[in-house]
This record gives sequence, C-alpha cells and structure tokens, in this order.
Amino acid sequence: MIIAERKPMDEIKRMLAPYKKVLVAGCGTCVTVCWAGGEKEVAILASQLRLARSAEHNEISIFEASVERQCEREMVAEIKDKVTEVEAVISLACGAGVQTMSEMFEDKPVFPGVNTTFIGMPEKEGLWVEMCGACGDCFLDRTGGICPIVRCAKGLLNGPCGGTRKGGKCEIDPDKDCAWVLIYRRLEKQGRLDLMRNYYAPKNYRAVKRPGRIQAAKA
Amino acid sequence: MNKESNNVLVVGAGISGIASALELANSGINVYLLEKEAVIGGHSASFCCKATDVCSQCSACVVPDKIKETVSHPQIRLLTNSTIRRLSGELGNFRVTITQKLQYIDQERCIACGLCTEVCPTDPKAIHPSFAEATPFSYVLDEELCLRFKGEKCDLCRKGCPTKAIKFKGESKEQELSVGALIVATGFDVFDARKKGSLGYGRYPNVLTGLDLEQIFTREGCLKLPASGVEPRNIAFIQCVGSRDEDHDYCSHVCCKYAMKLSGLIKYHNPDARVTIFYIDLQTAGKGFAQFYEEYKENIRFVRGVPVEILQTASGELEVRFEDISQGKVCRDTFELVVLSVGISPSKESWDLARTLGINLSDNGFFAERDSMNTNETNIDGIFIAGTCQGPKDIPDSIAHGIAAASKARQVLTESASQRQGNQGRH
Amino acid sequence: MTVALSELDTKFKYDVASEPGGENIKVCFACGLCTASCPVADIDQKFNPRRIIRKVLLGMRKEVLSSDTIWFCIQCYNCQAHCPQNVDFADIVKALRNMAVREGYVDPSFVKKIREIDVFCQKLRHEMVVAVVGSRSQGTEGKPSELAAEALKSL
Amino acid sequence: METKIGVFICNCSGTLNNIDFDAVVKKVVELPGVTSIKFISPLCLEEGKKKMLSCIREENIEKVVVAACSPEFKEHVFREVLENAGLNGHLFSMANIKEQCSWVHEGDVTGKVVELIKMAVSRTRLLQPVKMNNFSVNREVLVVGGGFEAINAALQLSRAGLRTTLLEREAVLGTGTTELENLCGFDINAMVMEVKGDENIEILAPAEVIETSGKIGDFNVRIRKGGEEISRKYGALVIATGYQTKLALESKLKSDVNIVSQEKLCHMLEDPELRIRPRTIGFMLDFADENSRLPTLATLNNALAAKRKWGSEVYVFCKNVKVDSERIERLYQEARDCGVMFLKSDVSPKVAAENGKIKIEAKDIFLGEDINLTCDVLVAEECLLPAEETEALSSILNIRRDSRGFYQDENVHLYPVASEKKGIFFIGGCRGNLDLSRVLTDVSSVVVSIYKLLSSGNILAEVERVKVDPQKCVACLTCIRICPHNAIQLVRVDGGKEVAEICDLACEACGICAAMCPAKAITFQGYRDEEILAQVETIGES
Amino acid sequence: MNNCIVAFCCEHSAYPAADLAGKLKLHYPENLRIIRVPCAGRVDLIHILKAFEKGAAAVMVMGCEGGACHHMTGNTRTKERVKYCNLLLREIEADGRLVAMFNLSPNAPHKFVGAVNEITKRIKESGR
Amino acid sequence: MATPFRKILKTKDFVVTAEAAPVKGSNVSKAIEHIELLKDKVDGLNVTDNQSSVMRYPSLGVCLLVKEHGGEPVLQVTCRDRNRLAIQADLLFAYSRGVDNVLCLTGDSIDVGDHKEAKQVFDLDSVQLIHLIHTLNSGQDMAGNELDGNIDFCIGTTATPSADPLEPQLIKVEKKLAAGVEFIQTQAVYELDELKRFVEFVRKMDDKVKILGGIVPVIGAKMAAYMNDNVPGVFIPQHLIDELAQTPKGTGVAKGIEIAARMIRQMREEKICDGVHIMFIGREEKVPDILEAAGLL
Repeated sequence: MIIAERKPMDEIKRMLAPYKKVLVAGCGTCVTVCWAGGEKEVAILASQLRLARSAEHNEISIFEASVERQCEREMVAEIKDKVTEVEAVISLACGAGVQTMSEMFEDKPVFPGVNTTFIGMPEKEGLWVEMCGACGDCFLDRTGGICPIVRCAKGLLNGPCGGTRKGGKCEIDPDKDCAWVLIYRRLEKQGRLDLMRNYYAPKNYRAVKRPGRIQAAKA
Repeated sequence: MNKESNNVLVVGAGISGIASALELANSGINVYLLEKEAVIGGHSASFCCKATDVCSQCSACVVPDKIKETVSHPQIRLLTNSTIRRLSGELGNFRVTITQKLQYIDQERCIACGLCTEVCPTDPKAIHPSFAEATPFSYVLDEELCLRFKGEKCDLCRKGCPTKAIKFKGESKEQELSVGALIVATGFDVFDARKKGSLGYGRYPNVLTGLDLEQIFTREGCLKLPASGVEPRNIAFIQCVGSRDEDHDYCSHVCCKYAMKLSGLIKYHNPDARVTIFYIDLQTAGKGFAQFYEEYKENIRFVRGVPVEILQTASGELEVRFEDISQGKVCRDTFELVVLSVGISPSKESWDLARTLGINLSDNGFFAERDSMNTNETNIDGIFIAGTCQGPKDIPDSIAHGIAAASKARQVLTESASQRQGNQGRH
Repeated sequence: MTVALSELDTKFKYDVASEPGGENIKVCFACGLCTASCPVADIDQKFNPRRIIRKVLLGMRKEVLSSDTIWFCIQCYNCQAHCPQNVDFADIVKALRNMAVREGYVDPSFVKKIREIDVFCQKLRHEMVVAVVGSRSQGTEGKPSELAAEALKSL
Repeated sequence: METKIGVFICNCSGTLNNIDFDAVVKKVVELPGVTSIKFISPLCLEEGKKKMLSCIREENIEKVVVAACSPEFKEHVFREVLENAGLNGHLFSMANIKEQCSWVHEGDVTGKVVELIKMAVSRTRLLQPVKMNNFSVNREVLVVGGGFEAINAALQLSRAGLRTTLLEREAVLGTGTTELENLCGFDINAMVMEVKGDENIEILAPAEVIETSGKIGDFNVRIRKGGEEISRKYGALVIATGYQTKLALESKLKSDVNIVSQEKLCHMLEDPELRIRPRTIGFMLDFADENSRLPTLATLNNALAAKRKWGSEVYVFCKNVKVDSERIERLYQEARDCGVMFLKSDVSPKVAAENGKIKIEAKDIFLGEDINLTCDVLVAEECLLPAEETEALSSILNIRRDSRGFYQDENVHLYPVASEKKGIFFIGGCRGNLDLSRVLTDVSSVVVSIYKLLSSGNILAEVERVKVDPQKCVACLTCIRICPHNAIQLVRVDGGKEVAEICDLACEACGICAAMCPAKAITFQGYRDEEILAQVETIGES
Repeated sequence: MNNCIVAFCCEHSAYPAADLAGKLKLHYPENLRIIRVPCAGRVDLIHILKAFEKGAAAVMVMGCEGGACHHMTGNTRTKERVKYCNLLLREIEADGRLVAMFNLSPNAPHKFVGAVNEITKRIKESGR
Repeated sequence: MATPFRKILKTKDFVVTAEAAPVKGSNVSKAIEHIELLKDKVDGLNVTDNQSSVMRYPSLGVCLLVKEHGGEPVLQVTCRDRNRLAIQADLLFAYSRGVDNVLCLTGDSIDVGDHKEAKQVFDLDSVQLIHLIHTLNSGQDMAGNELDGNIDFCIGTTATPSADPLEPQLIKVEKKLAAGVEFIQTQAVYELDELKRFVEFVRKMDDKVKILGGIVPVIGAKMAAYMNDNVPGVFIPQHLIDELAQTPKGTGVAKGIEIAARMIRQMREEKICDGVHIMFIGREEKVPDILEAAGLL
C-alpha cells in the first residue's frame, strides 16, 4: 500500500493563497487506510483551512469530496461538477491521484496536499513502515522475503555493513532492526543460509525503464 | 419456582451491598436493598478521587456509577431508613420483619434544591444534604437538631419545599418480607480516634482522621485546614491508629494505601509540601499499588516508628513525639496537620444484628465466616456476609466480596428450589 | 561492631518470659511507642526500652544484665500504658534487675542504693510540687527542704 | 414531513428561578420540528410523567426533548415514559437546564436555556431508533488452568448448570498447589476426584490453547491436544493459569549449601526420614518482591512449623511484614510468641556460603547494629511472577496485562475478574491475586458473572447501535486494532469484499472506533458526527 | 457563537462532575456549553475544529482519569488527538492552548470548575 | 622510497599501519606534517574517504601527498558517494599515479555525517567493489570493456569482529575472502578474545590473508560511552570503561595510550594477528607514543 502524510499547513496555505473557492479531494484507497487522505482527513483539512483563512480575514469557500480511487479517470469524473465550481483543487491522494486529477482538469490547478512517501505496511495502528522500493527487479527470493534494498539503510545486497549495533540494530537507528540480521535469522530458520553466502553481483538499476510503463500481455 | 423464595434481602447499601444487589438483580433475582441511613453508598461514597496525573486506583470513582445503576435498576427495591427487627424461617423461606423509620423527606420527591436548608433556623442546619460530596445527592433531617423534635412548632422547611417532599406526620412502618436468602453487608465503623487520647483528636483542630481528609478533598477540591482555611505545607500521617493493637489484633488493610495515596495527592497539589508517614510495617501489596509506592517513596518521608503523643504548641502547630527507630532516637517534630490513619472497626450495630439473625461474631467483632474456605457463608444456611462487616477490605475487595456473596446466594437459592421441586415431585 | 547472632544466648528470652511480668516480651513488634513515651529516654538517648527488649529477644544476656541502662528506668509505667501488644516493659525491667542480681552481675547492695535514690527523688519531687502548688494557693503548709528550694531556683 | 418533536420543560418546582420560562417557550416554539411544547413541573414525579405520557399520545409526538435536570439520574425515568408511549427510547434528548445552567450561574440565564434546548432539539431531529434483540449464546465455558482455582471454578460452574471444559497444560491436574494446600489446609486430591467424576466437566490435559476468535457467547477456540488440533466453541473463557515463583538469589551462590524454597522446606518438614534437623533457619522476605502477600503467609506458617517440629532457631529477614490479609496479623503474633525472630532491614542482606553453612550479613534496624547469622538452611525469598504461558496466552487472546505482567489491565473498572473483552475472565494467581480468601472470592465472582451472561442461553442487547457502513468501509483495520473491547472483526460481505463488522454483544458503545475511522464509515446512533455537530453548530446562534 | 467554551464531557466522569458542581452551586462562567459524549474517545478532531469554526473561544475535552477510563484507552487516545489538535491550531497561528484535555473523576466537581477557570484564563491570556 | 605494501604484508612479521584523516579545507599543511611524522614509523598510511560521512579533502588527494613525501599510501574507497562509473574512474587515476593499495569499505551512512540531506549512492556494496577491482586487475571494466594499461591493486577490506550478532558479519567476511583480498583491517577491537575468535574463523577459509587488528585508543569513560552509542560498529566493554573512569583527571590520553599499547603488545606476543592498524583521529601526533609504548619503534 502507498503511504503518504499530510503536508505542513504552511505549504498548503501558500499553494492556496490566491484562491477563494477550493475543493479538498480525498481518495478512498491507500491514503484513507494510512490516515492521510480519507473522508475524515478531508474534513479536517477543510476545517483547518477555513479557520486559517478566517483568521486572516480572507474567507475561503471549500467543497469537500472523496472518490474511491483518484488514480482512475472514471472515478474522478464523478466529482467533475464540484471541480468546475472551484478555482483550485487540493488533492489528498498520492502523486498518481494528483496527476490524474490535473490531467483531467487541465484548466484548474491541482495541488498535492500530502507527501507520498513509500510503499509500506502498518506495524500497528498509526505506524507504517516501508517495505518495498518498487525497483522492478525483485530480490526477495534470495533474502527470505525481507527486502534489503529498502529495509537496509544502505540497500546492500551482500550482507550487513560493519556498523550494525549491539543486538542487531541498524547503524542509523537503534530502534530499527538491521535488515541483514533479520534476513540471516529468517534464512537460518528456513535452513537456507547458503543463499546468504552466495555472491550477488551489482544490481541492475534499470530493470524498470523510467518512466515506468507496463503493457499487460494478455490484453 | 416459588417466586418469593427467589427474593434476596441485602442488608446494608454500602459498596459491597450494592455490588451484591446489582449482581443478583442482573441475574434475574429480585432484591430488597435495606439501608439504615437515608441514602445509599455508605462510607465509600464519601471518598475522594486520589488521582494525580494518573489514576491512583483508589476506586472511589467506581462508586457513583454503581449507585446510579442501583437507583435505576428495575429489580432492586430500595428500603432506606430501615432496619431489621426479626427473622424467622430458613433457607429458601425466611420471613424478615423490617422497620422503616418515618421518611421525613421523600427521596422520590426530593429534588435536592436546597431551599429547606436555606430556611432552616437552626445552626448547624437540621436539614441538610446527606453528604455534600457524594452522588446521589439528597437531603436528610437530623432529629437531634430539628426544633420540632424539641417540641417547637417550626414548619419552615415543610412549607418551603417546592415538591412537598417533607412530612412530619406519620409513624415508623413495619413490614414483613419473604426472602429466600439474606446478604448482610453492614460495613464498618471508623475507629473512634478520640479513644487514643494522647493523639489529641477532637481536642486539636488540626489533628484529623484519614476520613476527614477525604471529605475535605471532596468538599474543597484541595487540602485546607478546617479551622483556618490555610493550605498546610507540613503534614504527618500516623499509621495503625486503631489497628494492630490489643483491641484490634488485625491490620485494617486500607490505611497504608489511603495514607500513601492521599500523600501523593497532597504532593501533587503542592509539590513543596513535606509529607511524613509514621509506620510500623508498610503494606504495599495489591494490584497497581507497587508502581505508586515506587514513584512516591522518593518524595515522601517514611519514618519507622509511630508517635506516642501530640501536643499543640502556642502557635497552633502540632508537636509530635516519636522514636525514629532507624536511628534509635526519641525525636520531636512539628507539623501543621497530623492525619491519623484510623482503621476499620466492626460496626457498633453488628452485635445486635448478630443476635437478631442468629449469626456468629468472630472474636474481633466482625461477623464470623463459616471457615477459611467460605468467607461469605455464616453459621446459618442462607445468610451470607459481604464486605467489611466480615473484615477489613478496600473498595475493590469489598466489591469482589459482595459479588461473591451474590454468587453464593444465587447458588443456594437455585439448589434449594430444585430440591423443593424434587420433593414436590415425590408427593 | 557486628553482632554474631549464632553466638548469643537464645534461651535468654524464654528465661525473661518465665519471670513474673515478662510473659509477653516475645510478642513485641518494635513499634517504638515505649521509647517514645519514656521520660527517661527523652533526656538520655542511651536508655531505649525498645532496644533493651530487642537485646533480650536476640539473646544478648551478658550485655543486658551487665548494662547500666536497666537501672535508669523510673518505673513510671508510661510504656506499659501505650504498648499495643501488652508488653510490660516496666515489669520486664524489674525482672531483668532481679536476674542481674541473681546471676551476679551486680551486688545486692547496689540495688538497695537504687531504691534509696528512688525514695529520695520521690521525696524531692514531692517537696518541690508541694512548694509550687502551695505558693500558687498562698498556703503556708511546710517549707521545702534546702535542696528542694535550690532545685526549684534552677528551674 | 419532518418528525414531530415534543419539548417538555420543567422548572423543578420553581427552584429554577433565574429563568423566564415564558420567553423560553416563545423562542422554542419557533424551532423547526417542534410541534408541541409543554411546561410541566415537576415532570419526574408520577403526576408529571402521566401528563407527559398523555401528551405524547394525544399529539402524536414522535421524538422528545426534556429540558429539566441532569440526564444522569432521570434519563431512565423519561425513557420509560417514551417506551410506555410506544416510542423508541433512543428518540430522546435532555437539556440540562438545572445543574449545568440555572444552579451554576447567577442572574438571568434564559438565553442559555433557550440555547441548550435548541442544541437538544437539533440533535433530536437527527436521532434514529435503536432496537433491542435477543442474541443466543453458547452455554459452555472453557476454564484454562488446572490448579486450585481452576478446579474450583469448574466445579462451581458445573454446579450452576453450565457445561465446562477444564484445559490444563500438564498431564495431571492439581500440580503446583502443594504450597497453597499446606497453607490453607484443603485437599486438592478430593477436588480432582470430584472434577473427574463430574459429568458436566470435560478435562483436556495435557492440552493448550493455540488460537481464539469470536466474541462473548460464541468463542472459537483451537486447542492442541496430544499432537492433534481440535476446534471448540464456548460462550465464555475463564483464565486461571496461576503464577510461578522464582527464587531471588545471587547467582554466585553454590548449590552445595542449603538454600531452599518454601516448598522444599515443606517437604523437609514432612519428611519422616530426615536425619539432621536444621538448628538454625533463616528466611528472606520482601526485598525483591514487595508486592505479594503469599510469601509472608508461607514464611509465617513454615517458621512456626519448624519451630514446633524441630525446635530450630528461626530468623526472618524482611523489610516489612505484610499483614494486610486475613488472619496474618494473628499468625505473626503467634510466630513471635513462639520465639521466631524478625529482623528488619531496608536493604537486602548479604548472603555468602561459609564452610557448608550460610552466612547472612545485615543491619537489624531494631537493634541499630550490623548483625550476622550463620544458619544451616536459608529459605530464599521467592518472587511471584506470572506463569510462563501468560504472555503467549495474552497475545492469543489479545488481552492487556498489568505493569508486572499479570493478567488484567490496571483499570479500576475491570475489578474483580473482568478483562476488557466481554466474556473473558481471570481468576486468582494469574491476575496477581495471591491469597486464599481473595482467590475464593474471585472464583465466586466469576461464576455469578458467567451465570448472569450465559444461563438463559441468550442475551438482550441493542442492535447495531454502533455500525459499520460496508459501502464506505475500506477495511483499513483501524477500528479492529483500536477497539478496547475487541468487539470488531473483519468479515466478508456476502463472500465478497472484506469489511469490519461490529459485534453487538461485545460492543460497549464508546464510539472510539467512530472517532478513529478514516473513512467515516462507522456511525454511532445518538452520537453520530451529525448529531454532535448539530449541537456544536447550534451553539451561539441565539 | 461569540466566544463560547465548548466542553465535550464524558458521561462517566466529567458530566456527573459538572452535575455535582451544580448541586453544590459552585459557579463558573456562563459561556460554557457542555456536550455529553459516551466517552472522551468519541470526540474527534472535526468536532473540535468545527467548534472553532463556529467561533468557539476554546474547546475542552473532558474524560476520566488516566487508568480509570471505562473503555480502557478512550481518554489516552483522545489526549493524543487533542495534542495533535494543538498542533493543527498552531499551524494556522492560533493559540494551541485553547484546546485542552482534562481528566477528572465523577466525584471531582472542584476539579471541573478549576478546569473551566483554567481555560477561561487561557482565553483571556490569548487576548480574545 | 617506501617498500610496497604487498611486499610488507608478505615479509613482515607484524605490520603496522596508521590512519591519516584528510583535512577539511584546501590547506594540507597539517596533513603533510602528519605524513612526515609517521611515514617512516609505520608500514602504510591509510587515508580515509569522507570518514563518518563528513565531507573532507579526498582520500586520493592525500594518498598522492603520502606518495610525494615518500610514504606508502592505502586508498580507502567507500560505496556511499560514487556510483560504479566514478569509482572505476578514480581507481584508474589512482593506479596511474602509483597509489596501488585499496581498502574496500561500505562506508558509513549519510545520516551520521554533516551532509544529512545528500543522496547516498551505494550503487555497489563492498563485496561487489572487491569483485570490481579484480575485474580491473584483469584488464577489464565492469561492463566488460578492455582497458588500456596494466592494473594490479593490492586489495584489502574491513570487518567487525565484535559485531552482535556475529554470524551475519562472518558470512559477509566469507564472501569477501571468496572474492579475494590480501589483507583485512578490523574495526576497533577491545576484547582480544573476540579478535582471536575472528582470526581463527578467517584462517579456516584462507591462511594467507593478513589480518590487522584495529586500534582506536579511548581516552576517557565519557568518550567510550559516546563511541558505544554513536560510532557504528564499535563496542567498548564495561571493564575498560571502568578502568578509564578510575583514571585521575588529565591523564586520560596517557591511559588511552597505555591501554592501546598493552593490547598491541599482546596481539604481537601472542601472535593473535598479523599486525595492527592504529586509528587515533585528531591525535595523529601521539601515534609514535603508542608505537613506542608497544615496543614497535
């Protein structure tokens, strides 16, 4: 799932400064799940914006809307009417959503209300951790299902760096586990430590040609 | 099943009586809840919340909730101002005669507006809130103060009452109840600290009991000396007043806890306050208490050794003489306020009640349990005991004991009913 | 100095307990009320009733019976009045004194001396109190002895 | 057509004298939806309730607002009136114009009263009915544990007519209770026999719980027994896994000296073949674990026994004697009277081995001097800890523990035996409750609690007062993770999309989930966002 | 709503405490508006923000003492939420102290009045 | 002219290298001072590459200075700052100027340095870097293109014998050995038992590789505690911290030197390893004192 977090209010205020009619657009998928851009966050941002602007005696009128997936043109089309009525849109969807909206409403500025940060999963409620770097060349078969490319602070492929802290914690954060220690333990448990002994040649960082594009063969 | 034999009479509406009543009522049994006072809740309803930044687990906040539930429970019938006169019959079929004193104030009608207190001519007022700090909140009439009981014709409160809740005419009512079982939960008396004359309670205004302190906290929201209204900064607690001595050869279970929690509360309101606790043995066991003790042992001065005498100095301070056992020295120290951590004594009425019901007292004056495996059962089948009338307990333990008594009562009722049915079947 | 418990006379407490007045000594739980209430301990910290009981209980026979402090007690019975466990310290002191004589730690003549001191002190106190009370009511009953008059001046 | 709202105002028999009720009535009558306004006082007494009832009936009122005192004590009174009039009790609000208005302000408060009534009316307009329903429940109970309290609970539950399963990790029941047995004088074997003979009790031993799901009245428990996995259904779970003791000892001490546990000392005392009786015995207490009462009881009992049976010299080293438990003060007195010596010290004594004996060095506060003792046997201090499986089982049950690792969160409302999850209970040692009378009390408490829930085979509860809109739910699991009562679970709607679903029986209607739901998919009748915001938005309008 | 104080009161603690304050006739400012909630945990950011939008001078969220919440975590979660709300207010240059969480027990009417006075003081300090 | 490092590794019983940290700025006089002081007392001068992710004068630059002043330089190459193109280019340049000893390291994380917002590269890791240098030595670049001119680097790498858990580290060492290195320079060690255990492990796989024990003198209990918390891969045992805590004020440096010398002596006398690598950053002028106290001068 894509994880995002709300942008600082300063930035949002700056983006919306020239406008008096704005739509706050939420997205019902990833960003709802990570508490960044669902219906609830839309309402909070809208309210906060209204308060901010009324304190500046620069009233703003705000519409609120959420769609199921902002990265789908058909779904975004549902709120077309609302978009027409406003001068600008602030989208709480991930970068894909923001761009879909911009593309569909080329005459309206669409601003990002969140920073899209990573692909991750919840560790517990309200805490998400990065799990996948979308490198396009999955390595997980060799590492016991633990991705060293994003979960190791240095993205090393051949084992831990020399900086591992006591108890197998990461050099840069004593609260985080060293990915390679995790990999070691996992592979040991599976009796597949030989995988860790293999030499892995430098990675192909062009496995996905940027910008990425996938054509399903079936279609 | 015989319907009346499925009723239970709970004697005493303190926290354990309430717990028993609620538990029984919730499992479908009709409960008479008898209380000799005008209001329910007993001692526990007058305890203050001892939370600082975090809850100190004193459980005082549990009480208003339970009272609320009791008052509105359709299967509990409250009989306030009432006492037991006679008992006959046996398990499954007790006949209890109760006397209900004339209800000068109809609790149903009283809306606690306070107009009666305003017009009452006596000082102190003869009609006043039950205890200002507790929920529910209703008014009581003190026969010893009321002019009518001194032969005068005062009628001010009755006339002033907007809901016509006050009446003086009428008599005590007697009625007979049929119940299957009884739960006795008559609670305790606080040890009368006047009996320890050398500590000056009752003589010196700034020697108080733990219970007094609880009430000051609820009434004032903070600690103030009753006479001067000043916030004291130097306070001593004396443990085991009325516990662990010749006449009370038991530990009262609650005093170390409340003394420490009140100390914590005092320190919370006024971090500069100096609090000293004089003790013999600290009782730090109990869920959640250990943390609390760890936290406060740095800030509270604990002195091993209990004072023998308190003298009031000319300036009104209290000079305390004690032996600091850790140093082996006789010391004198002065305090602005001395709090006596008074213990739990058997209720004065328990002797009479024991005679009326035919149940045994233990040699320290509490109701005797059948044996150590059956602390809710008495020598009479169908009569159970709950809470502090069996021995000292704190609020959680009283509640637990009350619930356990309900459990036992429910069990014997079902068993005796099925037995009766069995007998009937044979006839 | 470290006290080696294993080398002490553990029988001592039973011996004291079998003396008249010493019966309850073992139940002492050291709350300190005896010492706190003691007028002698108040003026001389060397005298500590609670500690004397403690020493007996631990079996420090020689130390207790040969000590000076057991002779300090003035038998005012304050300690007994306050003890929550019914330990009769004043009576225990009597027992200890008897044992001290019996076991030869002190000479019987010494006991006599102590008794004389007690009588003397009582007399002195009595005279002083009479003098003070008398002066208040301006009575004329009896004159204090010289010693008592002298003592009163120093107060 | 807007629903008809009736507003009933009470001046509490004239005690609210700083309100101009005529002005109030004039203002309130204009509020949208208000079709009827009545001034009845006192409203809460029989005559008032009667008038209210007939008014509701006569004027076909559909929802009710009462402006009077606090709902805390009168809400149920008026709800009853509504229900008698055939209305749903939830279509009702109160404006507290007494305790929270008239009585706390000086001077005229008419304006505030109007506003409070407006707030109540605007909330009431949005209210929806909540139905009650009887939910059927499974009447079987699982008791986990095989010790004294577990056996006792099983027997009493069975006596109360509830089928019970007793699940124990060990192969035999009643192990590990020797100590308690000795102290309290009960016969565990007789109890085990009774359990075995009880048709209503099934014993699974050795067995362990490996997974639980479901909620009160309908728990699914997966159990591993002898390599096999079985699935069972229960209406309630009782956890009685007890505690374990650990000797608090310096690790350096060699095992060739006689440092023993209380249990070992018990065995020695009972051993007819014991050749050498220890002359001097030391006990250690209350230094490492100041929370427990049981070690004091054990020490006093064993010290007395050693004194009586062997005539040993007995010394107890401790910080405080824990006497706040039944009969202990007397036992303590008895021990002293027998000649047991109690040496108190604020710091833990030093223990060393010396020539096959144990040398203890400490300061005796009472003597005021350092002392040492050479003893033949030292009964080491025991710390009472949660049983080994506690942590694992708590995560299987998804239940919180207290700061010392025992079951039952330190929340005053959970005492005596409840967990935060309805239908799961704790008794005895596993919740840190460690003396006989308290354990027995626990057992009785749990029996009546479970009886209350399960005996009739069904529970009356509100239907969908808090509910998830499956259309809006994005299955983010937030509510499931945060529900303090574990009342929410993930289900498939018609075998398709996964969404959260609230179990009506387990829900305690706190609304935490409704506040946290990022998709605003959870509604809480009476406290929906709309209803709360309607009140917020009415504030200050007048 | 011209400078009202909106207080969300938990029905287990703050609400009865307010009732008790009434019964004891302890006085507090008239601009207080109490909204009863089943648990402090029900109070959401949007409720608080909307109150400010409507012109509330301050918002109080009042729940049980930490460790005595009927719903275990309701009060602690809301404490965090209120803390976040402070931040949201500070982000828009408003006085974050005007939204505050108070913990009290049902038998603490003085604490209730104290809390109202405290927030009134803060309103004055922030110059509204 | 200094003896080539590879020859020293082969012939000398106990090899001594020291670390030379580049300056921050363009004034290299201090670096030259250190080079002059140390070049004849040690067998190699090891120049750090933006150590601790703090930007400095380049390793290669100082290596050239060492060479110029008649010392034997060891070039450190980390994977953090350069991608595979830049690394290869730098190596070609180094070799062409006579800098032919390379120490391959992963490099500290950007997060510990002074340019925390930089993009860290790690295009390669240290094992891959070793492979890369072998590729260069064989006359090819990574993409398989022929290179003009001969290249023959002496390759070393690092290891952390006191890591916890140790096993994953050892697996990595195995991979480094398999890739082929001539010397291993360990992270600072303070427990010689750990070093012994590590050497034994390496010997089982490769009995030719030379192992230089890492020495970082600690001059105070506070510094030790700080290093434990903040320097990646360093673990100072409590007994050493206690020993340091007991030294009187002002004698910390002397104590640090004493402890370092004691360890070096033991390493040498007990033949625990083949040499030492002394890292006394910021106090390079004290390195001769250590050598003297250890009996290496």
